[in-house]
Amino acid sequence: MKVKLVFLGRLEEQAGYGFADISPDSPLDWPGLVEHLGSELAGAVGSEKVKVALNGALVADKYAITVNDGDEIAFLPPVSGG
Amino acid sequence: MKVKLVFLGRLEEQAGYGFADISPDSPLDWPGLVEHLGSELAGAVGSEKVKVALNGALVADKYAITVNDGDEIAFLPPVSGG
Amino acid sequence: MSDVRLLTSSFDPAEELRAFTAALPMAGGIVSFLGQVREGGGIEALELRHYDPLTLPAMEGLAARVRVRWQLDGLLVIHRSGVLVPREPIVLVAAAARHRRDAFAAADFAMDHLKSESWFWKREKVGGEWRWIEPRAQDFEDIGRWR
Amino acid sequence: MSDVRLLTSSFDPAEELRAFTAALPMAGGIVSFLGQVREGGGIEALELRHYDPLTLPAMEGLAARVRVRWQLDGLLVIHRSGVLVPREPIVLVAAAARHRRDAFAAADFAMDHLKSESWFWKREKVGGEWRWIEPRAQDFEDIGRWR
Repeated sequence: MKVKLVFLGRLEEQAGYGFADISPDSPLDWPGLVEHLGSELAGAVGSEKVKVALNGALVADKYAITVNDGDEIAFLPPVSGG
Repeated sequence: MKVKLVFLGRLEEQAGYGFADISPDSPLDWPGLVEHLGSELAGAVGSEKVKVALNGALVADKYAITVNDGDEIAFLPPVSGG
Repeated sequence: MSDVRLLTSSFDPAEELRAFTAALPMAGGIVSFLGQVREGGGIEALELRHYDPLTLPAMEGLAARVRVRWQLDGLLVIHRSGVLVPREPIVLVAAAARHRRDAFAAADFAMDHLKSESWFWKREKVGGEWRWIEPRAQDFEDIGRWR
Repeated sequence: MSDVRLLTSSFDPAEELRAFTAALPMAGGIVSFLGQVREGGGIEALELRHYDPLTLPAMEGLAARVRVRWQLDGLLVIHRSGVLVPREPIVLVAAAARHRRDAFAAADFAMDHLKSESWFWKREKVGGEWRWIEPRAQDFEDIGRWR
């Protein structure tokens, strides 16, 4: 299966890219998802301050998501003020 | 001597004119001034709500003014809101 | 920079705002209020009368008070006098500031005081008849917020 | 009438306000906020990034909340995304209402929420280096006023 990851704001800088496709063998839960990220990025997206959108919809509890084939997961750090 | 009277807002309508010159024989105090107005207008300008400017400067206590030759007295009803 | 004007003929609020903004490149935020003669309600015209020796000096005094109270980069106050028809602009206030809150508060304060304390007498023409507009209780409430 | 736009190229705030006002002849008052990229402080450019599936829908949702909360004749919300240079407009909010207080409050509320809750990530270029702009404590205070 194929899953698209999207990194916004400074997470893009940390990831080194804005988008990435991963190809897991089966649906992923949160721990399974972050395993596909480098350890620094995994730590960053794990922060309570980083929100997650699944197929363009904000999820209430990112730790409870299930990611299926064709899904798009966006990692959203706090928005900038000013 | 000559004194110019200016009526603003609805006082102009009550007076029937916006400006008037009066020619008193000697300096006027407040009662002397209002004697030059018709009784309806005298009542209207006597209201606490009507302010007075002497030569373009708002006076703190209109009842205490003295009007001299060449002065301009403006009668200012409450300004409109909205 | 304060720009305070009492005009006896029509003005273009969009162009005034453009010029005001262009002159203040260091301001992050500009809040403006535009009041226009409303269309509808049978109002054919609005007349604003002023008293030359008092009206503009009082507007300038208000602008000075606003500048003391908030940190602004610029303040614009334009008010019409004379006879206006529906859709014509009556008043434009704009406050430019580094901080958004200052710009909002300054424009809001300036409008409350222009409406309730400045030396304008207004009448409106409805069905061919002119009638004077009285002070409104709302305006005194608005101004009371700043005391 | 609500007009909510997310733009990726520059716009002319004066013309937008002119068109907005012309379309609302029954509104007595129009309050606007214009945010522009400040000149000075060594800032060479500002970049706003957004996330397509969320950013515009959230702006539209905010506009709907504003319309429920205040009696408005019209609401305009324009926000830029992309790379901007000093003096370029970032955001324009305008609220038209019969009553001045509604227009001020609606524009103020919309700006506080656009600043602190809308899905934009900003970075600025200073001395050739890009740096991300973090959330500001002031923005949370601003938004707290409405709760």
